[in-house]
Amino acid sequence: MTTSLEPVARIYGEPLAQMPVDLYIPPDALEILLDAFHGPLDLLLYLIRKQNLDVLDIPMAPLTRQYLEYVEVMRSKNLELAAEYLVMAAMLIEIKSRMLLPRPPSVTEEQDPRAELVRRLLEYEQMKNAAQQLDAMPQVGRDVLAISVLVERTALARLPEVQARDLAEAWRSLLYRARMSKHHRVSREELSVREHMSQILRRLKASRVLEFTELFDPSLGIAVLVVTFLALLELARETLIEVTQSAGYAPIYLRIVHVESV
Amino acid sequence: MSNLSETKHILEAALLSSQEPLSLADLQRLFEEQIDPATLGQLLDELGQDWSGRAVALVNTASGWRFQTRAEFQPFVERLNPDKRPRYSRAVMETLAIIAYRQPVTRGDVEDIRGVAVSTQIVQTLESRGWIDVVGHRDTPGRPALYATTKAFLDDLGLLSLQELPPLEEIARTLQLESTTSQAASNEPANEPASLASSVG
Amino acid sequence: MSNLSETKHILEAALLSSQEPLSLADLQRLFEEQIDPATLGQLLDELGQDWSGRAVALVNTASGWRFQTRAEFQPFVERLNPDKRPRYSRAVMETLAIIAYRQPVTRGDVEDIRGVAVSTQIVQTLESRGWIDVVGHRDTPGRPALYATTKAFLDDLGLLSLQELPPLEEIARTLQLESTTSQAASNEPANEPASLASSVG
Repeated sequence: MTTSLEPVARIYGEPLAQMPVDLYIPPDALEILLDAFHGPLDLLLYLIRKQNLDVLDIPMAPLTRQYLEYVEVMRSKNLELAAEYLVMAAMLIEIKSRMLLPRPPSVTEEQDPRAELVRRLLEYEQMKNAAQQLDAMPQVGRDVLAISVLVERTALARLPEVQARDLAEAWRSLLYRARMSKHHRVSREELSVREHMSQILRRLKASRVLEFTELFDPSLGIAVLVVTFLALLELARETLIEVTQSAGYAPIYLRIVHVESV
Repeated sequence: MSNLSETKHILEAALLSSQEPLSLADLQRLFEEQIDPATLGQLLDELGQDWSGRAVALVNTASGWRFQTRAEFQPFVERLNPDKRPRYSRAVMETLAIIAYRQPVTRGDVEDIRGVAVSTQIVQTLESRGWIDVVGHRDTPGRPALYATTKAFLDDLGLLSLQELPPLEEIARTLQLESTTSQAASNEPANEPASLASSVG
Repeated sequence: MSNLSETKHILEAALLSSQEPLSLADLQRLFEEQIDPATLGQLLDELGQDWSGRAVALVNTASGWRFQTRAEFQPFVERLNPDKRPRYSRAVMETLAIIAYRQPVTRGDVEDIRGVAVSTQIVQTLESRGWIDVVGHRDTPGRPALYATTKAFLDDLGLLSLQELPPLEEIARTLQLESTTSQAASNEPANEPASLASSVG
């Protein structure tokens, strides 16, 4: 049985007996932490900010070392490591090695091997901060509520609206279907008769019996008198009403046929 | 509670933002400190008064307090949301047209003209709308009810009398213009609804 | 319009009862008679002032005007309804920020900036909230969808336009520091974090 501690990780082949001090994470919290970092850029920013480093003048060697230590810890814990972390590791090592090469004195910013990394870090940091600011803004549904009070509607459901021309249209389609166009003639007068037929029936329903003269109101004019009379005849012809007279010149009575059985 | 008017504003916001009516117990829960029920009642009264004369009102329903628009506001809302008004089916419209133009008629008459059965539901739709009613019974077997249109029908259609309905001759004429087969229709079969027309004039 | 204060009450009721913000055109439609836009604007201003100092405020967003509770009122609501709406994860908010500030962008663009894959779920979360949508496709292999933020996003954040988003932190710092960077970079000292930290002055 070996007394040596199981190394937490191996870095460049060297066993790492301990977690990096500044990276110490309780083992059971690792998964949470991995979740807390949103990718290699986020982790790098964390390392840079934690040590108060200047993003624009990144010390590549220690940063790379720490980054790799961290990645090794994650791997040793068999955490599923996103491929992006390894790609970033390779990029850091590459930058670091290029930094070691002697450079001409007239080096420009563009030729700094770190330039692309810096650009990406800054852009990511900018968006990360923007996300925090957005998150701090009041959101409808989370921090503020949209007001929408109940609209009181009348108890009656909305009923269909019908216009006179809709009726004409309905009739028209009936005519068309029945091919009644040739022989069916309905005049205004006729309609007026039918209207008065309804009126007489309605009055008889209310009063059961009417005296003939009660039906006529001379003040409405001769046309109405005539139409009422025609309506009366039509009702009698259709046996909708009974017209009775006990003797000549006696009052004429009108009643609905068999109203008592209704 | 430091400030009664602030408390009133909280109550107002809670009632305005809630989807459901809020009971007095609900309203109590808004505040960390216990609020005296008498004070709460008084504040709700005041709030109701603040809103009097406006198009939204604070009302006390069975399940609690809530804000709602007043009934008078409905026409404005409907102008804002012109959702399609419901329509009557063709069967209902044809039945209504037949009753309007041929009244008084029985359901059987309507069926003769339409050529199909007229369901009780169709008649009920028009009766419950108050547009038709039974004005008598025809003295034939079964004593069928005679239907006619009502005054409410004329009122709702904005008509003074049935004579203001579109004249049927015009309808027939427009149809004739369309129908190239009108001559063929002249030798009409016996079971045609036209037989009904012959009873008039 | 018989009465301006009545008109204001109608506007108020419409804005309080509407599910969505109402544009000036919507508000115009409330009234049968044409309402002068200047008058409408003035009434909305007055309405906003009537509501100042209360727990509900009238706000003007990208799609129009709406009433909403003030953020200070939220603790009271949460006492009433303890189940509060969860915050979006950082991944969702970062994706949203990138789309908001860099739109229109593809998912690949977002991934480039964030340095990690952006899951379909993240995009769906924002789409189903109605905050982003596809506004086109980039003419590159695979024709990836281009995302942009919607009006509903602005509405829900109480913004009139994207210009009202919080300004991005100045990148200018980069340029300013670049000269010092190049000097420092040329003679990179020993790889000690401490000494490097000291270079940040």
